[in-house]
Amino acid sequence: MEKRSLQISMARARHKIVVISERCKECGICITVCPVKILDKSSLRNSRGFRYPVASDENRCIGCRLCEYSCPDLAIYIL
Amino acid sequence: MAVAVEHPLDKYVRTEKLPTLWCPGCTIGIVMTSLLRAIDQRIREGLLRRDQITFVGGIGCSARIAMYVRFDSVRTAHGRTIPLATAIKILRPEHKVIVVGGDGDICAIGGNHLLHALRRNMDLMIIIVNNMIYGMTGGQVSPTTPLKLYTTTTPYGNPEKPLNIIRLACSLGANFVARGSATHPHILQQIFYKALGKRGLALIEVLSSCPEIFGRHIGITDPVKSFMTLRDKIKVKNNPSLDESEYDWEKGFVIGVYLDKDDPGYIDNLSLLYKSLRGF
Amino acid sequence: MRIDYISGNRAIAEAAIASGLKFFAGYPITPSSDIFEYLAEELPRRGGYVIQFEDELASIYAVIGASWTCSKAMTATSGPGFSLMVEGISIAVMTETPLVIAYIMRAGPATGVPTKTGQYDVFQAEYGFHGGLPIPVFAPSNPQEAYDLTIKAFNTSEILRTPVVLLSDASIANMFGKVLIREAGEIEIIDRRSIEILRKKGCEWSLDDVYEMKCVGDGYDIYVETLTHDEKNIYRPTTDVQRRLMWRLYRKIINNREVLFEYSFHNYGNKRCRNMIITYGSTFSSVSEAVRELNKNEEDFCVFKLKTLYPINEKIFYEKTRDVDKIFVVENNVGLYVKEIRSILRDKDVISISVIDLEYPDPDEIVERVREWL
Amino acid sequence: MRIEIILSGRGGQGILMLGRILGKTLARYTSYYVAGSETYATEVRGGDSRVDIIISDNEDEIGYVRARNADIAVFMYPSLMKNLSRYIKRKAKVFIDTTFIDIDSLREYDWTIISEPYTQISERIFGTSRVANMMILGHLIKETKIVDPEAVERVIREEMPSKWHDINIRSFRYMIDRK
Repeated sequence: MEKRSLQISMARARHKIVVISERCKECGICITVCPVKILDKSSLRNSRGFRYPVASDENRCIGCRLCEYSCPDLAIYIL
Repeated sequence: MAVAVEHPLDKYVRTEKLPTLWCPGCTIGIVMTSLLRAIDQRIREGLLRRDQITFVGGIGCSARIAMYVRFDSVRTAHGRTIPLATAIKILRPEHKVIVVGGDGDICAIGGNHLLHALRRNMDLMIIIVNNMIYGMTGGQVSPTTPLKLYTTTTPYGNPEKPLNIIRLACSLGANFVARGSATHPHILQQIFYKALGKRGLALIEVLSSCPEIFGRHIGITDPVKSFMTLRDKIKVKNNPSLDESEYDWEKGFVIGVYLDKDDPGYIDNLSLLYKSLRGF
Repeated sequence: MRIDYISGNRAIAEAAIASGLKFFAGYPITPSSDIFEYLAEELPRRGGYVIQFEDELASIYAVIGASWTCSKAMTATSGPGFSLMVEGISIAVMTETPLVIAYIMRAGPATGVPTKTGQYDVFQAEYGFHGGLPIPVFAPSNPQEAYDLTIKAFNTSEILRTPVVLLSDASIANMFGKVLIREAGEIEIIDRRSIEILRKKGCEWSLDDVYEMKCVGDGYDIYVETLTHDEKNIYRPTTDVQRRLMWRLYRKIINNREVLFEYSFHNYGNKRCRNMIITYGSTFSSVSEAVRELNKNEEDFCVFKLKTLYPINEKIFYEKTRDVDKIFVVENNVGLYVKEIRSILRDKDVISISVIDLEYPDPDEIVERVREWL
Repeated sequence: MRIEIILSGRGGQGILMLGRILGKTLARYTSYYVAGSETYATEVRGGDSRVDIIISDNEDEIGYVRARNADIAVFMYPSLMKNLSRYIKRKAKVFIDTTFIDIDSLREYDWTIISEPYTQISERIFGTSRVANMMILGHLIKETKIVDPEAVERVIREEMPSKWHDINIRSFRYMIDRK
């Protein structure tokens, strides 16, 4: 089971989650809307004190772009 | 960390003005990016030229969209966007002139201008970002604030019935009337895409969540909760009827395109009239 | 060049067309409407646009919008309408938008006597809007001056990127006169695109504080900022930037006072000028008759007629009044502009003669009132 | 030299048009300085209307655009006559439309009165009262010779729509040509 999911992730590795951390305001909308729940607040803060999102397992990203579309601050996008 | 990152929409944004002044979790930014995606789509399809887009914004949080987009953009006084945009459209008819403002800006102080732009079927795209409150000035009642709600200027509850913008616009002769929601960015982008191709007046009311101000009044200040509260009230319909446009915070809101026709716009009528006069 | 016999309002409309007017937005109000009506007939035939908006607020903002497409734009109104426009004028001051407002005064306050005259609004024209930065105000006293000053108003607004008020009144609106109409080729017509040319070749204007204007559709992604902004057009809410901006906008006008200040001096054959009457607008008509009467008794009166109410060239005031004993300021109001003059001529006896009259002030009344002081 | 003219009547009689045609002729076809003023009531028809025209060879003499000592006057209606009489010179040439003004009421004035029932004649000859104003203009020019009648005809052609040229010029010519 674990092996198969890894294979799928590998096949979808073309989705790269890019976070422009300095633009983030830590609203958390991206984390909530993500259907596969792979985003979480980082432990680090940007220069304005906001904890921007990081992907716990980028390989699981399905490329739906809901995070990108729902971000009010142009701080996250999918490559 | 010194990697130069570029958002795909950065080419349409005055990035030097970022970050925006909007509060964390304010969804006006989603409205802006949905609009930019729709514009980008039209530009890529060769249906729109980026040097022929003009934004006009007034005063208020959502009017700041005009401040952040990298097109010709004109800021003006509170409520006075529509006449200014009208003049630009008359003199630059090839331009897509987009008016962005909030419910207070366009429906309250600028209400008379809205009325007459609708009557004229003026060739503008008017985007009303409706957060149901005066955000920038600190939470006063707006024409779209739900009945009975506490605001700083209705401390005993709002005694006024809110304005149904969709009903107003449909009754006065606009070519395209739609309601969208910032919580549904894909649908919003589709609506904007359609509206950008219209002649005559295209009016889009966009419901948006305001966690800091409206949220404080309804007791939900968490950005995510605020977003989800609004999202739960939205029903998506393909071609909703006017009766379904009912504007009621308790009952929720139907989003979709309420009116889509192709009557001649003001510019069509004007140029027809002037052509016979001038011979060109 | 042609000669015509036209009213003050018609002269303004003719001059606006000669100046290259492209867009007129307005709301009907007596006694300014015939400017609107004449332009509505003429301008569309010449490629321009004339639109009636829902109110004066819409009109002034439409004019601002039109101006940002680099088209020459104007509106015409009267006191109550101007009161609605003042918000927009302040926006135009901040955004440095060239536009011309023909302000045809009528008797107020409130709705007063709509068809009759008065000079009650001189301060509203000059200072009526928020922000405390006065704009050029020209005041014609007959149709020929209305024609010439309208052209000057357009050139000024374009060169200095500022709103300009052309302050006329109901009497001049219906005053007829022989007017020498010079067409576009015969007069110097300047637009904002020639500022850079003017700057290079050198001219009488002081252009250091005027920035080049790019318009909607020019391909520069312009941004029109109504907030306090620095030299790069970026919003900066700091005292330092506010100071620099305020002084620049103020200097832009005041440093051009020598070019902007227009007047005429009438000594009626008298060599000396012991007594001087200062006046402006339609009241000049009555004053000229009063002075003829006064001079019959060898009273030695001359008239200093102001055609520019702001900015004033103080030097000319000092020069003209050096040997004058008594200065009378005659106006058709309770004595307003006299305050401006008193602030310049602090060591002179400046007497206010206010004659409130719905028509041209009666020359006999002026004579009588002036004689009380002799 | 300063010549002052007062024209007065009631709305609809064409007093303003009379003033504009005369003013334009003087402005365009003489070297005089000309200025004038119009006063009329808010209502289009029936209210009092008054035009003052000042002519001079010296620009500084024009100054006041109201007649105070008129050399020439026209009254097509009696309503303003009493009020304006103090601005009319003794022996001034005053043209009276006796259709509306009782000639006996003029006894108190020391004027050189020239009178005709202009409106009646206009109705009889041209089938309309609307050109009575041009008839008076013709009479005024015949009696005062302040401007060449040819010039007036040119201005009528320049200023009026072409369908009105013929009747107005004929009406204007009527008093001039009458023996």
